[in-house]
Amino acid sequence: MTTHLPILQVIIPLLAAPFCIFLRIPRLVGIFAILVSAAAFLVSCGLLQQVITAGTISYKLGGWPAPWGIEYRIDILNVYLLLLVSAMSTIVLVAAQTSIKKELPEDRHVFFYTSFLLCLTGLLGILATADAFNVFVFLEISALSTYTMIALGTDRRALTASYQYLIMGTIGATFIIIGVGLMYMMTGTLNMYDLAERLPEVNTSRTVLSAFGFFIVGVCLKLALFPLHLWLPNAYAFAPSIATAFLAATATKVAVYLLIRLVFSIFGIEFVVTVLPMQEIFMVLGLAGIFAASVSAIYQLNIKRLFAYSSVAQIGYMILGLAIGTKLGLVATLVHMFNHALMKAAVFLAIGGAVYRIHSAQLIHFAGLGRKMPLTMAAIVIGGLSLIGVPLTVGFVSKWYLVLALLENGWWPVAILVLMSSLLAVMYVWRTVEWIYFTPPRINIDDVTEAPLSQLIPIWILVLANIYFGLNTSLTVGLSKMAAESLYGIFGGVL
Amino acid sequence: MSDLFAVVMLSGIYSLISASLFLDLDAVDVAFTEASVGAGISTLLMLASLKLVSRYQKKTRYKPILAFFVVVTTGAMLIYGTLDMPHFGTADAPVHTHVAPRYLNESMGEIGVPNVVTSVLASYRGYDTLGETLVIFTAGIGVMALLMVSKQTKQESKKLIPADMQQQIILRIVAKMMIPLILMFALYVQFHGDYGPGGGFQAGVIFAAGIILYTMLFGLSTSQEVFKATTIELFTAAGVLLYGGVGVVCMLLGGNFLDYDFLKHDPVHGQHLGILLVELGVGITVASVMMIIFFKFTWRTVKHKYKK
Amino acid sequence: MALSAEMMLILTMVVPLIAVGGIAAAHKYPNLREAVTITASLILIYLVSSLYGITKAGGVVSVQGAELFSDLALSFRIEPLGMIFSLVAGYLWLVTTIYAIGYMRGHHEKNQTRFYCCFAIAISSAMGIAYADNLFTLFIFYEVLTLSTYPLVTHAGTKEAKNGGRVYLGILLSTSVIFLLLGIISTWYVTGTLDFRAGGIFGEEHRKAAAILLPLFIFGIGKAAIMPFHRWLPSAMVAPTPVSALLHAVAVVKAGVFTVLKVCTYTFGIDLLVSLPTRDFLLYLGCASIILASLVAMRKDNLKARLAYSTVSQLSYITVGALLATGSGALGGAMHIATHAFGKITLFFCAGAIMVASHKTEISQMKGLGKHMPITMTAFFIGSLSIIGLPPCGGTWSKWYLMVGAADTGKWLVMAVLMVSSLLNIAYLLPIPLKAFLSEDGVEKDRSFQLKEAPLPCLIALCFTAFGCLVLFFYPQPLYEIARAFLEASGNYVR
Amino acid sequence: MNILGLYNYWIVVVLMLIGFYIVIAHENLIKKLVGLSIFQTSVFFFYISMGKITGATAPILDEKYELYSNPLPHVLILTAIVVGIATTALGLALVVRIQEAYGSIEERDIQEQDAHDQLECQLEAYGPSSMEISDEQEQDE
Amino acid sequence: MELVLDIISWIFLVTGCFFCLTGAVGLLRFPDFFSRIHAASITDTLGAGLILIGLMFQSGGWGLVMPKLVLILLFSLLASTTASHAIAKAALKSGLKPEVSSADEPSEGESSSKL
Repeated sequence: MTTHLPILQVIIPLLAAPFCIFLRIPRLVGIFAILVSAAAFLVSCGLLQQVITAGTISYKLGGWPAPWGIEYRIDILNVYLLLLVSAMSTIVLVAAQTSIKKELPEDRHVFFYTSFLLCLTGLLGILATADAFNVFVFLEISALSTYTMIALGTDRRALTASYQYLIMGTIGATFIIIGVGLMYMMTGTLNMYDLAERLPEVNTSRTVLSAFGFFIVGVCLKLALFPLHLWLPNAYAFAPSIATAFLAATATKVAVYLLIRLVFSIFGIEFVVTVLPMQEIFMVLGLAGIFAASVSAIYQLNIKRLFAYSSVAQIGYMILGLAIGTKLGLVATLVHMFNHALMKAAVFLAIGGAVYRIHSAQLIHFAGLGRKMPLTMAAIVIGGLSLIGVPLTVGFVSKWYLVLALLENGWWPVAILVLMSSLLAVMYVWRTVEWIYFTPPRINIDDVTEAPLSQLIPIWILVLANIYFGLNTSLTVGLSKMAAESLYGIFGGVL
Repeated sequence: MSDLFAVVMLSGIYSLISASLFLDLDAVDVAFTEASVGAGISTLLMLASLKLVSRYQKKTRYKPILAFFVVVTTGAMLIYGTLDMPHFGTADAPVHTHVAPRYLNESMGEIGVPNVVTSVLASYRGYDTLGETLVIFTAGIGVMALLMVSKQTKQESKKLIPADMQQQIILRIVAKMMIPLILMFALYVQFHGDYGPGGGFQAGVIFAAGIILYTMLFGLSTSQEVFKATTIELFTAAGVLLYGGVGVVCMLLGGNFLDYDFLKHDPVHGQHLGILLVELGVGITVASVMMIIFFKFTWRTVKHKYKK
Repeated sequence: MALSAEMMLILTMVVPLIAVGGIAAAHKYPNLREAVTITASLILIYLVSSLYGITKAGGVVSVQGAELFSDLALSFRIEPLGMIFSLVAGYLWLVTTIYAIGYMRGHHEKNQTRFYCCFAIAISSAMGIAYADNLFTLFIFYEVLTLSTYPLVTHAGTKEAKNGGRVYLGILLSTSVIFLLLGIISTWYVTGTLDFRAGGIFGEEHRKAAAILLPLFIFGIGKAAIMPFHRWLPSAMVAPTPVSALLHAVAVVKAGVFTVLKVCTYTFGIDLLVSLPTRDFLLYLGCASIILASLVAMRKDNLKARLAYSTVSQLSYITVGALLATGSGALGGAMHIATHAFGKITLFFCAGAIMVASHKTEISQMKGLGKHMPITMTAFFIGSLSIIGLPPCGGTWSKWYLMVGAADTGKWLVMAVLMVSSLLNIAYLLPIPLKAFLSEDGVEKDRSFQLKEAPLPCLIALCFTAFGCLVLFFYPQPLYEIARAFLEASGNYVR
Repeated sequence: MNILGLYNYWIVVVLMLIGFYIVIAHENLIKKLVGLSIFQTSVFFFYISMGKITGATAPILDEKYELYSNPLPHVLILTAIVVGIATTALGLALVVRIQEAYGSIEERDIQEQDAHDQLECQLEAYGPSSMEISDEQEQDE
Repeated sequence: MELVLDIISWIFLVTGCFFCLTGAVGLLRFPDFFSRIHAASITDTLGAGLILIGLMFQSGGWGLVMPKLVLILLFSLLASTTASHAIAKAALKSGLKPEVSSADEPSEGESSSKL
């Protein structure tokens, strides 16, 4: 049974999603979804165990060997993210039981859970596969289910947000498929590792260059890197809080994984660094993203949009880590991916809890909630502190490694800019803290009580994880270091 | 081009012409799918949605400069990319030398299906097709979630008999003759996929087209007696489960996921059975999803009529 | 009790946190809540003094904490300078609590529970800073102190309080994140270790790096309020008086200068410091801030603002002492921490008492107040004497050694500055008590109700701290002993 | 370097640009979807023309022929067509819902109505009187 | 025998193409919607029919291809005629009147084709 773990990881949610349609009763579907996601989490733990003991696992789908059939190849990097995505989906699903009651009409709950499971399948599928075209198919599955989940939001602007995301997402996916086509044309194969062997001979040709260009633009569109991030704020702001929490924690991370896989496993860091000035481009775009998004986050009225812009800024940090191009830079990116998922899931779930009670995500309606919902608001504050990078929280760890990597690479002015950008984070987090604690209530919140227990537990699991992984970084940093070794091992990295 | 009706019809013609062009490029399966899906269903869905949306586009000034700039840069990148490409139709391009020869040479021995595209589609890269069925299922779920219609609108609309379709005598008689043939042709395409162009997708779409023709002519409520929306929803899920189930059965019998060799004692027979079942799963899903999408769009028009 | 020294050290930090729990639990019964705080402070005093007894007897107490990062750990060690700071913080916590009870009741402030909780957290983080054994642990508690004092500054919740809080947090966080964190990470990158070691961790080969890092550290420690980054101190005057007392005398400011002294002696090392080119520039910047702050203080009519600017100048005394890089300079600085604490806290208690009793805040209104508030005014007189550095109060010794230190290095400009600033101190401090006692007019006519002394708890606290100033002058031996032990520990010769 | 052999890719590029232009420039939501499908169809042409060998026949194994075109691009494109129709179907459902919610499917009208909602909640947040007291508040559209 | 079949199929194919051509020209030149729909349906029925018959001769022998072509012929005749009928009926219902010999009564000519 254990030999089938890689495919079980994706098949369990894949077959569970259509099965939800048979179950019909919303409550039953909800619990079924949690069980499925928990099973996926257990499988990824099993995979972690196997990969650590036996190294990279390869699974031939349909029994056909690699370049002909589709192959699943799981190494440290995949398992690290599989663990993250399945854990996040389990926690968010636990909070979903009560949260979507207030945000979705009763008859749409079954479809919401089905779309959620399909999105989970898509993300897990992208993470596990080693076939370039298979990535496109599962990318499309996760994208379509994301459009549905966003469009289920209560506000009418959710529809336009979902439509805009559909257009930009499809353009991104089509760019990716053009990239895959160009690579296929020059090498004749679709398997990532086969590509990695055959690309060096042809990588001087202009077709491979434009293939790399298209792939990068497609992935950056999915990643919401700075100039291509226009769809993210609206999509996260008007989607149901549960969808926002799940997407913020996982969707962009999977896109970053794709970028890492492309830059390090398929094209190799030498090609990326020498042929195109990718280091400078990523560094400039990352910094621009950080500053522009943080500044616009300060002026937001809707609290979800505020933290959505902060997500765009945090992605800028990850891209900056990649731009450094050294092993430590990659470790900084991987650590920040894990940490950012924790932070954002905690904050958005807490906001979901508040929206559950006051039915609005406007910042001014949060005034004075500090006294009425102490635990939920404390979660937002701690999440905010973690975003800033205050010691004892997870954010500090990723900021520490990022600055260390920057210094090691001699980019000390960039290090100063990164530290100054965390000041912008201070401004927009403290704006929320001022509204929540130090301003008298704008709407009557006398009868508002604490968020329901079924939401408080996941929120506080995430908050405690935020602090625990801030103190004991053996899991996150350990795994990231091993992943970085494995990625650099293949190509004897620049360092 | 302010009349959207013309835009939709032209896009239908565009798909038809591209289907014929695919045929010329030896891509028979793709031509069949493009004709049935591109020209058929997508034009149909656009016309159905046009019924709900204002038909004439307001003459608004659009912003050409930004668009022009972005398009030109992408075009430049593309043209730049095409310079080193292997020439059109050359036999020694890497694409034909690395992975493809094995499909052409060994597929007869390993899978025994003359149509290599079906063998690659269902067996070598069977997992891609499972993913693709899931994409169709996701789209179905999305449309179902977005265009929900409450129970009571369904009850009220039963009393509503579509007046305009009553006197279309000629159409109804011809349709009565045509629909059974369409459905039979769909089944033919479904099971003929191994030997000639055809397969799950095309069959599903043709089957759905037949049913949609019936619904359009004889009214939604009459066709609901035959194809109740709730059962069709179950069928969308059944197709994907069938496909996945075949894969799981292969796992239980000892092979990897979707490895049909283990289905029967003799691997080639196993492949045949596997491909047959898998194509059936795809056919069911595609047919039921297309039907459900059309039903949801028509429910919306009924809902509007009922509200007025 | 059979508590081992290590246990006591941990307890000093844990006891205030337990007190926080107790205060939060007892928020419905004010008396029980106050009792919890007082018992906690008594326990803390007992712990600190017993630790003092052990270290005086030559025992080395050190605790290796949790392994946070790859090889960075939370580790604590008691060394003499830390002992001074924790003694000051411990004793003054008790006194300030007593004073706060009187003040808060007299002024019937709202949400007092939050006040006491944040106060206790601040004290625990102060203990953490005192005993930190490496820059990393110190930075963590430094940030916790900033965050825990923010709610105290914006206690009133009015617009001014919020603006004050913004400036307070903005400057403190920005200096600590941009300069201090960058400095710490760069030291970690350059030297590979962050521990406080006698003679400093920067060897000769890191001279150039040390030269760059010195200004980073000095400007980074925003709490030491060097001139360009002193704005947060006057803007924090918006807070109630016990908080200003905490800020100025007990925790925040003391933490700042304590860190400056520790960094200069233990990270850079006195002998390396002498030869650093950037040291002179910082030295003259310190002198400039002494003079400028005193001049501004003279112009301020509001009593609390004047005291705030006087603190800015007094702090620069200690920074200058540290940067003089001679034995007696550091000795003077260490002693000045204690003497300035007692002196300044007395002045603030008097200011608070005047405010509670007579609702007067401007100095010009305080003519002839001495007749009605004799005890407060005499305590004010003693406090100002200690700040100025005249014989009957402790300030003389520390200023004396600072003067000797300046003489040792032969920098006559620094000596001149010390002289002139003492004169300026006289100019802006002495007139207040003299006017209060000697001039007649201005008090009876416009006061309708009968002027009375401040509430009893405030008076007790006042007298205790005033008495403390006198004790420090007549019996400075223990303070002198610890300061000398600090010099030996930090590996310099003592003249 | 006889570049004439590359004419098929240029047709693909022209089609791609047309589709891309429609998606970006036109304001009508349905037209955007049509542009998107044209953009995707051009990708299909790109893949299929990649797999064609002059003088070869369709990849259906038969004794009479030996030279066959490459079947792999055909499989990939079958998937891509289905993905395209799935996206179009979902897009059309969204367009129908947008028409019901906003009463129009022109991007310009939708943006005006959104800006109007944004202004409302801004007034509610800071109130007309206190508009100038709080720090400057430009729209972030 | 081969030659005879080829010649006959060629004759059919050429006439079929000729009809398609006339249909296309008719489609462009005719002033009114209903006459244009008539021209279009010519290409559908006659043109396609003749080409199909020509192909039958090409198919060679009574194998599998011949019945398929016959079926296609039947279906296309059935379907295309119904389609043009449906379009004409829909146009009539939506208020488009055919242009009746505008030569003698110029007055009521406004109803002519607008589409």
